[in-house]
Amino acid sequence: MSKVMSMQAAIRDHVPDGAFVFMGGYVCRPPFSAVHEIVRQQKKDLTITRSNAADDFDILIGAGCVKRFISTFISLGLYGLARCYRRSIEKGIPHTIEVEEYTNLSLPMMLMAGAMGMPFVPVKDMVGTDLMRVSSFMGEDKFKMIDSPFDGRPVMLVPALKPDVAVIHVQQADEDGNAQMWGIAGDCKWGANAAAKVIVSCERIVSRETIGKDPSRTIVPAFKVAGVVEEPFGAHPGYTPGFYDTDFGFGYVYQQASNTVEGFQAFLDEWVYGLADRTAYTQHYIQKFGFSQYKKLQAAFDWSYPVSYAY
Amino acid sequence: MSKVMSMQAAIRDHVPDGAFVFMGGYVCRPPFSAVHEIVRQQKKDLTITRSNAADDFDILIGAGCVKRFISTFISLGLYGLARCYRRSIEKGIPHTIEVEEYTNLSLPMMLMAGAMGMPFVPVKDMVGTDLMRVSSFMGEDKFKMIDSPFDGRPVMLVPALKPDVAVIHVQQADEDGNAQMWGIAGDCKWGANAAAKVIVSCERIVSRETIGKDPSRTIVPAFKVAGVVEEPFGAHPGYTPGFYDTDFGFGYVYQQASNTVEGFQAFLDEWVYGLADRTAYTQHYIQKFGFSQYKKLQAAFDWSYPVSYAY
Amino acid sequence: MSTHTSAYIKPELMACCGSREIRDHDVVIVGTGFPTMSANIAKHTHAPHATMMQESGVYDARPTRPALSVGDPCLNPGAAMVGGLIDVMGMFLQAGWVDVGFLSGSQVDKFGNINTTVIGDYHAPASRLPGSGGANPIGALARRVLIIALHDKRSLAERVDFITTPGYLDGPGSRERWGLPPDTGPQVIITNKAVMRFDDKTKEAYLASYHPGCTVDEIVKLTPWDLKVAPDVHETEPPTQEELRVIREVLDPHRMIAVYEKRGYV
Amino acid sequence: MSTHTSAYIKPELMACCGSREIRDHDVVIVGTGFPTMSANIAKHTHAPHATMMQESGVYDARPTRPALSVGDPCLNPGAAMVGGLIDVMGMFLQAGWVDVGFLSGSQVDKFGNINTTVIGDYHAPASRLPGSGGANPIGALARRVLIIALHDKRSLAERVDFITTPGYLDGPGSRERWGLPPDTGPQVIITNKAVMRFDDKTKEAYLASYHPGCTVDEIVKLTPWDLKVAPDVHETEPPTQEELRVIREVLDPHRMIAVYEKRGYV
Repeated sequence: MSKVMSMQAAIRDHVPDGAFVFMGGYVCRPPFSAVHEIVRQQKKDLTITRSNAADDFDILIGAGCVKRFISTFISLGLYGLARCYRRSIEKGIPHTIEVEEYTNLSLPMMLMAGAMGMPFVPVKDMVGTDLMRVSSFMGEDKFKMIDSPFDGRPVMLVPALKPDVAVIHVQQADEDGNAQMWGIAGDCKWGANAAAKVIVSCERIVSRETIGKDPSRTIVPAFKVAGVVEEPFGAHPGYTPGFYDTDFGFGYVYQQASNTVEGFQAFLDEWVYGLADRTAYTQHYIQKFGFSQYKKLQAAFDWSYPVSYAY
Repeated sequence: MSKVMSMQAAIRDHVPDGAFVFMGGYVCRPPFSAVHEIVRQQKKDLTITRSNAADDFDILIGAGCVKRFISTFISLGLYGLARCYRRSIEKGIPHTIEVEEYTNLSLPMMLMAGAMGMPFVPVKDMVGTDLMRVSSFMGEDKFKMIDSPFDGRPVMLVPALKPDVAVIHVQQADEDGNAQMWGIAGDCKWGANAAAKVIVSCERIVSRETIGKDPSRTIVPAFKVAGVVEEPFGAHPGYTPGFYDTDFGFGYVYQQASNTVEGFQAFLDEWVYGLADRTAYTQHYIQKFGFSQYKKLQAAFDWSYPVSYAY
Repeated sequence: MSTHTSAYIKPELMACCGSREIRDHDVVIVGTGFPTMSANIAKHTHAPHATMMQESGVYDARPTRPALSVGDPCLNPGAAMVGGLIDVMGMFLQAGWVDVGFLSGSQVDKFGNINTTVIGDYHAPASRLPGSGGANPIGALARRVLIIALHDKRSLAERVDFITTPGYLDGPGSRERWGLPPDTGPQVIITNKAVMRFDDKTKEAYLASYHPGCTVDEIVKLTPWDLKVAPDVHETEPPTQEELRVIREVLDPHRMIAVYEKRGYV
Repeated sequence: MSTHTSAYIKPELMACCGSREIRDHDVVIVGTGFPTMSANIAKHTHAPHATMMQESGVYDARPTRPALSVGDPCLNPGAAMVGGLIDVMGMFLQAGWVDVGFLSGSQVDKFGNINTTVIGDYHAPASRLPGSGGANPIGALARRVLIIALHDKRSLAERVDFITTPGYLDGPGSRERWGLPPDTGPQVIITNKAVMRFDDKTKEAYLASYHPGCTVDEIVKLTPWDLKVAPDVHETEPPTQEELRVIREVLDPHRMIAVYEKRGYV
């Protein structure tokens, strides 16, 4: 049963205002096309999460789509602190978002717990630090300390997270939503499976037969998927292994633009509001920076060896 | 740093009497060559575990190598109840093993908890059944019921398992121990990573470069591996995806043999004690059943499509 | 109105009874034999979007020979996803994604509790059975559990010797007390004589329909608990021609299902 | 006896100080810049069997360009294992397999606690920083934590404004009280002026060695706590010719490390 749709339809139908959204992509495979569409549709009051957030989350915050952020870290990487995030926290521009802070161990564990149907999960980090002292919208339920019923030792329990919807970008999926990924995974598999439904953005839609040739690459099964969007170059300015490199130059463009509210607004006007979809975005990129620059981002070929599942 | 060694050396050096051993292989990829070597070396007082045990565990029990068994299930599959297991429990032949019973949800979760450094993990099964009423060597620590500190609901916690050593059979590994697997995984990845060290039995040793062509297939990193054994046909009579099929005929041979103590002893004499290693085993198999039968078990080719990790 | 044929064997009828419990888009966790057959009949008739998984880690397999175990080699090539137990039993079953689970056992009692652990005393067993495997979690967590059993006083019991897998445990409220997920539990017991369902109030299995050739009295006598009979008790609908065509032409041309006759399903 | 050269920059010396803390066969979790450089110097000199991982999911990468983030594209091809956070932060770090972790922060205090969350009041921040990321779990769970910092009163503190990452917390016994694993914690603070180590009893950082060109007095003055000085305080061993050869010919032919001079590491 084909679930193929446009990103516009996927975001319109599956990311309502106020939704709790997991956004896959730890440097690798950020679902940027979906991020831009969420901004384009001016979604409001979202709760967003992922381990190590970056420019994609900064844009959602700056554009005013975000009410709450379950965070471990957010920066522009090479380009320093996340400008919109800082403006929101330090100056309330466009408004002050609520931030619940965890770590790159505890948050992935909470997503794994959500995916696994566990009510909570024990973690060994966070204890003793000021991350225990501060809590936001999760209040008393940010964590609980117990004495282990096995050996009496103190143990921190953190709650399972169950997002309303997950948005991930992967290399390939079939029309029904079976999604395959390779390369740096971050918390993508667990965040996606923790969600009530998944929007799969992919570089290419492949046949069910292609999926079946290497089924151990599948990270999300079709029955969890609400929409499949074929979105080549969909992670730009982030990268997708085997498809294209990180666009460090564009990262600098975003840093400079987001230094000021006006610059950020102009960036949105040019790269989001001014463009209908990822196709228009890609064409605008090529027109502005040249096809040779676009080509320079395209990945080299370095094929793996095929394997067989036959008997 | 090459860790390549013979199965004889791997078992001699890394599976001492009394060790707690995880044996990978849920129908798929049972480490049969290792099982036979453990019997050949007449290891004693082992604690063994895996979800869904089969003829490999039955042989270890019948041969008297086992003291304790953390079990979810054991049978000969198509060929019914596990003969040696029943004789041990019902008649104390060769001796009565101690059995701690879990399920195919709780045990994999306990191994995952061990692999993840969690002290325990919540599970939603087992509650209300007689599996709560019986416990063996784990006693009070088989499980604990608590009221969730988050919502007060009853939650069962089961302890993490940390085997002394894991023995797994995979398709390929490099000399240093980076192990790659595809096809039905059972609890292999988690059981292996829960252990203090891992013996990797593989169909073929490949170069580090081959591993690096598709690093998302790696399930155990080299630093956890104590020994690498190249053991083609090492899972027979079980199967290895892409290499050979299950030998259902041999399963019948084992069932018939294990129907009686004498038959089982004769089976060990012929297939274990009478043979030096897997090479001798394979040659004996070919001499007894014919090369055409051996050939019939070899897998057809059905290559997956290669992928690229390049940028 | 579908037409029927009288030329069928009991295992075929039972497989059809299982199939009829499956709805379109159901996610079904199956083992081997009956369950796979039932789910496949459904898929080829009224539930084309139902999908199957095996606990070993397989989702939507495309076997070209009958799987003889839940880890059978033929389940690997062509599947949509091949992971491990943590994926299927944890990420799918424990997380609440599984609609239907098929179970069978050496003993099944009136509350749908199943014993696959031991006959007699656990500590001095008359017969030691394999154990839970995936049965306990499936019985605990699948939304609707379909139980296959032989209809005799050995296989059915007022109370099983050992509750390996939870049905309604001690009756009304038991599952809830233990915190098992709401709206889960056994749905039906399909035997070689009858279809039994569970009373919403008492949680006891009652006679819903008797297979062609069987009588209510016979079934009541063969059932080791005081079997209630539904007011609308009726004859089980025989396999339709379409169901039989799927079984014999598509799923089981070699009639392997006939082995179940030897196992007493007559 | 290795010979030295005076023609080196501070970041090179600091990288060498980091390298010297790494033992053969260590499993090292690294970020970018210094840590990777230090681990690679060790690998090319005294610790050929040390292996590196990045929290994003990478083990034993073989980058052919410098990684600009822990998720950099160049970390994928050729790595021995590419999984996710659950693998590296859970299966490797939380399970106790990581020997060495490198950390840096906007503020580091005398107990080796690190702040990467906020300058000023958390609820009315003067400056809002990125947050923990992987720092807290690495500080909590790696056996030996190596801290890189600028040696001034802004970067060093008697007490950090916010403990993002645990050093020795409130001092002796604190880590144990919270149940952090035994034999873990900060090992050294490497600054652009000195190497500070932690007293076994007081858990306070003391001056172990001063870099060539720096004096004990200068360092004590620049340190915002009552800095104790080791009886055997001595000059930090400059980079050996071999260490510099590895840095300049093998690891960093383009001298990218020089950017750290602009960031104050002089």
